[in-house]
Amino acid sequence: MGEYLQNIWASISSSLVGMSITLKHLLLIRKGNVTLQYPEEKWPRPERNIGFDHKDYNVIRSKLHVDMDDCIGCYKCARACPVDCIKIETIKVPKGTDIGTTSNDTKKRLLVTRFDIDMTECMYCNLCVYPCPEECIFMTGGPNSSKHPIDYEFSEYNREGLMYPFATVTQEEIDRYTDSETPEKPAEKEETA
Amino acid sequence: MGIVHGDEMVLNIGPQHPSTHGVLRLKVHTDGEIVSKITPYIGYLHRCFEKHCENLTYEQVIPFTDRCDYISSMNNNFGYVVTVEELMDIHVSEKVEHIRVIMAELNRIASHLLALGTFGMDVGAFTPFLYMFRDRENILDLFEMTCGARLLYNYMWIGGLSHDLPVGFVEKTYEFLDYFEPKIKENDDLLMYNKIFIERTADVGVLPPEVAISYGVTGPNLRGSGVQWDLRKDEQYSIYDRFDFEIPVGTGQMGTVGDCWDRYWVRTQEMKESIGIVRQALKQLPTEGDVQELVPKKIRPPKGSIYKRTESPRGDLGFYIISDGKPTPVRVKLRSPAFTALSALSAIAEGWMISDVIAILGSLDIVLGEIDR
Amino acid sequence: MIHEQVLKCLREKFPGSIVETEEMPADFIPIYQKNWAEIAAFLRDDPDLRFDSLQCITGVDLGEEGMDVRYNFHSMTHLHKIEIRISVDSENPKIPSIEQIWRVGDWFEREVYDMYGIIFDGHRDLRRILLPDDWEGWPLRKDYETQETFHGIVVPKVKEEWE
Amino acid sequence: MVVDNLMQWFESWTLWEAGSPLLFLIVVVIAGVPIFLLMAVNALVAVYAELKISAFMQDRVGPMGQGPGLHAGKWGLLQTVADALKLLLKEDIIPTLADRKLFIIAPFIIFVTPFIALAALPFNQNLLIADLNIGVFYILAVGSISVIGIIMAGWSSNNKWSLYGAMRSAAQIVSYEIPVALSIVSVIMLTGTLSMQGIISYQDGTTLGILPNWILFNNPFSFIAFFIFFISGVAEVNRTPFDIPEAESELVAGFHTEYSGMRWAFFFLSEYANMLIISGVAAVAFLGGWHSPIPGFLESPGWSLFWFISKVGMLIFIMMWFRWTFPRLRVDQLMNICWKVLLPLALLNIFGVGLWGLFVA
Repeated sequence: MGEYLQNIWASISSSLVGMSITLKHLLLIRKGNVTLQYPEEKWPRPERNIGFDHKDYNVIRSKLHVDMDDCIGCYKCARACPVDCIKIETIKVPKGTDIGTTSNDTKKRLLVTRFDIDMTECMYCNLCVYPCPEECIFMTGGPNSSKHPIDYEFSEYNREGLMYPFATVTQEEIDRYTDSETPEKPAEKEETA
Repeated sequence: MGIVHGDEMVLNIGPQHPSTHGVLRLKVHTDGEIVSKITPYIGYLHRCFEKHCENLTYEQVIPFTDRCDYISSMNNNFGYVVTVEELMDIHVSEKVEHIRVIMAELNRIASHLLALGTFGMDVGAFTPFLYMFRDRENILDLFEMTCGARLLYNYMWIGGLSHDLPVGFVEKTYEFLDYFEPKIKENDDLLMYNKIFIERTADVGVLPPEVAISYGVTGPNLRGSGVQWDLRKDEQYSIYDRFDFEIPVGTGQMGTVGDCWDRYWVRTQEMKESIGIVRQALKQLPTEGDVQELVPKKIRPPKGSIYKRTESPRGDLGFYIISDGKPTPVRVKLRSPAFTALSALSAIAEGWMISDVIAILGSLDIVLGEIDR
Repeated sequence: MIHEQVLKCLREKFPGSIVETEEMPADFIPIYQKNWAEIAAFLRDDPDLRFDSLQCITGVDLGEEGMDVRYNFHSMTHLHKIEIRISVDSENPKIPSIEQIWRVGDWFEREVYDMYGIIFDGHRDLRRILLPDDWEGWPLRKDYETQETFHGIVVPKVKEEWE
Repeated sequence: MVVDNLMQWFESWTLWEAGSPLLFLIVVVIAGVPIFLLMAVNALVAVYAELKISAFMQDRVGPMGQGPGLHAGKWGLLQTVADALKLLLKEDIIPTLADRKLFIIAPFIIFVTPFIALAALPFNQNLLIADLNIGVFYILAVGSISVIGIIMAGWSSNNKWSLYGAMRSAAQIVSYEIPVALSIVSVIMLTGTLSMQGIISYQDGTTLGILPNWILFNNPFSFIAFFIFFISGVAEVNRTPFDIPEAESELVAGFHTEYSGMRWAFFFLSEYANMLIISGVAAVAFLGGWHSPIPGFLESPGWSLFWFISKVGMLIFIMMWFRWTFPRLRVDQLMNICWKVLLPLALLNIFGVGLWGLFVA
């Protein structure tokens, strides 16, 4: 009988404790509210400042971006990718031809005719970013984040939209080098950004 | 109960069911409400993790370990890199060790929050679930700030880390811990000490220690059964020997030792211990040093094999790695704690009611991503 | 050292069970499979050894060297551990089951069977565990060939090229 | 009352002779319209309230609209309207192997139950469809019909989860009828009438000098009887912590797993209408019905309606509060509470009320 009454008392008291907690939250909703009205409000991008080299280096992994001006076509990122979502094709240019230098003053030797990233396959592991000698592939928000908007929603209406072609080489350029050097190589599909 | 025996009914719980924590199918034989036989069917989430690993380099495996136990990716990273480092005989710097411990413990809190919340939801309490998710978000914010990802981090590298701690991380973590500590008590009052919850979980699904050991159940589930077994203390790895923390074990406060309530209680206590570890690690954290200085240029472990276990939020997470000196492993076997925990389900849940089976399943805290790999 | 102790015990109790080589490996014990079930029961029950916890069963395909099943044991009472390796023949892979000695062996052995096709003699419920029941082949073997179709769905061998 | 008044009004036009069955039918249909509207409005308001209350209790904000034309209006006020529209337009799915006839009828039976029960619920001095002399008894009796609908729904769906839900529900509702009825008996012993208006008029005036003369404050036993009634009532309408027939984490959705669209909406409507009825009966039987909480103050019919609705609203709020705080009970524990706790207490209460009436009052 004692246990029976004790159980009833425990039920009532613990219920009241629980109800007081939920009531407190109900009354203090203005203070406790954590909802974000998503399309109107957006989650603040976490500030990141690792201190030394890159003052505004933001690590948010939202989308891969390639600065084609700096790419030397070394394939390091494609090799690092665990899911093979980076496709690169290059053409060797004849010795002595100047196709520009990167911002690190490295002479380019290969013409990158194709640099496609399939973001449907990307697993956002960031592994391609590190081996790049020119720091030209990065998740938006990387070293050159000032140049690119950081966004979470790279949504597209169809799957093809998530395959990003980065190569900027024109057909003319390809033709110019393929004719002289490697005529057996089939002409690549033109990619204009 | 169960005096009258009618025909048994076969019921499929899952693969699409609100309480199977993923895609798990339980074939359940029921006599009225009483469950007489449970056969789990797994593999709906099989992603050939081990086959993948044979075709990837050592560092490329890390993002795949993230996806095994996606609730506690940091701990999976940790277990894998510690194993490869031991195989390669790399000793990482103090700073890296501290940051790893901080991350692993924060992720343990996040994982336990999710486990407790979903357990609460399995027994019908929805509000604590959202409170716990609210707090978990704060931890994910810290992770996002550190490495840019909220769920699958790929943060720990063999010999180092992918990013250094951002400026302000330490302060924000202290802020979070101060905020979070009172919340544990609130959640306990709201759910754990509620009489209905005690009725639903105490004495239900008792897992005796010898059965637990025979089934290879580890982690909070084993500790809930009263066995003091924690790899952080018993098979010391990383720098866990420097921290002062307790290993909570189930004592059967509300019923029998090893019931669902004890498993729940152990997790809440572990969160408190983890907070203590994070605080200590933050205090000792060396500020100087590059987190990537010891990352080897080429990761080619010497010929040999190794089996190493670490304590993930679900128990002993073991990696069996065989190397033949090439950049890709010959074999990576992941010994998943949730796999063994689920194998014990039929042993402890038979004879209980359907509602209890759901509660027991929730108390075992399984993650199908890790079971199916 | 537990390693020597186990070696000594096994040599005494089960003569001829250990694969004797000139230089015995230091971190594992290779044994023959013929009375593995009895050895396993001994390992668990012997008061000095008491390996009450089976940590992991790993199947390994070493290519030409055949296949291995590797057991990692741990003792919760004495806090020591040991690794035991048993070679199996690739053509006719069979090994005694220890599922009734350590209950966790049940699913572990099913997993090894699923991936390598190693048959565990005496296992009461040896079915595929992760793959569908009608899957063909043993995926983690080195000579595994992906099946052409599965229930009418073509299994892609190489990743589709997207253009 | 409404029915009587309408009858007189029609008869005064002398179109029909007094007591014509045809006239009665017409009047009943006319009187049914406001009930239907009431049920619909009740569901709209209560669902919105539940969304908001649950959200606030969980540190969320619930449905919110920002600006015109976007996301269900300002503060999400149009959320339930949008939900209702969605349910109306949704495809009506009947499983191939379901028992079609029963499957179609079941929601209507469940819907009819609160519909006819509401006829005896007085909202103020005059607003009452029919003042039956057995009002309380009628509501309790009619309320039990819903169990037939639930079993039909569960059985005809040809789904094991639905069947479980139906079986649980049957056991639950049948059991909890008893404490509900017994706790009402103690009220009837005090008032000496089964008529709703009679019970309310008994509670006029003051007691103990300041408190309103509600049965809740009449004596300690009727105080306990209120809680027995309310807890059992929550169980009768299948609300958490007694929502085992639906138990979304165990039985997916219980007896209405297979329902969709408008048929499902009927279950939904009747759940909220049932809450209204249980709260209404509790308000009438224990909280003085439409009487003002300050005796003699603001007792005009308009205010009476306000008092009654606020009392009912308060009780519905408490039900929602329960739901968003507690875990769910197991089926055998639910039965334990009914047969081992509530039933003995209710019986003791009747005894106590009787003794009180004999010796104290």
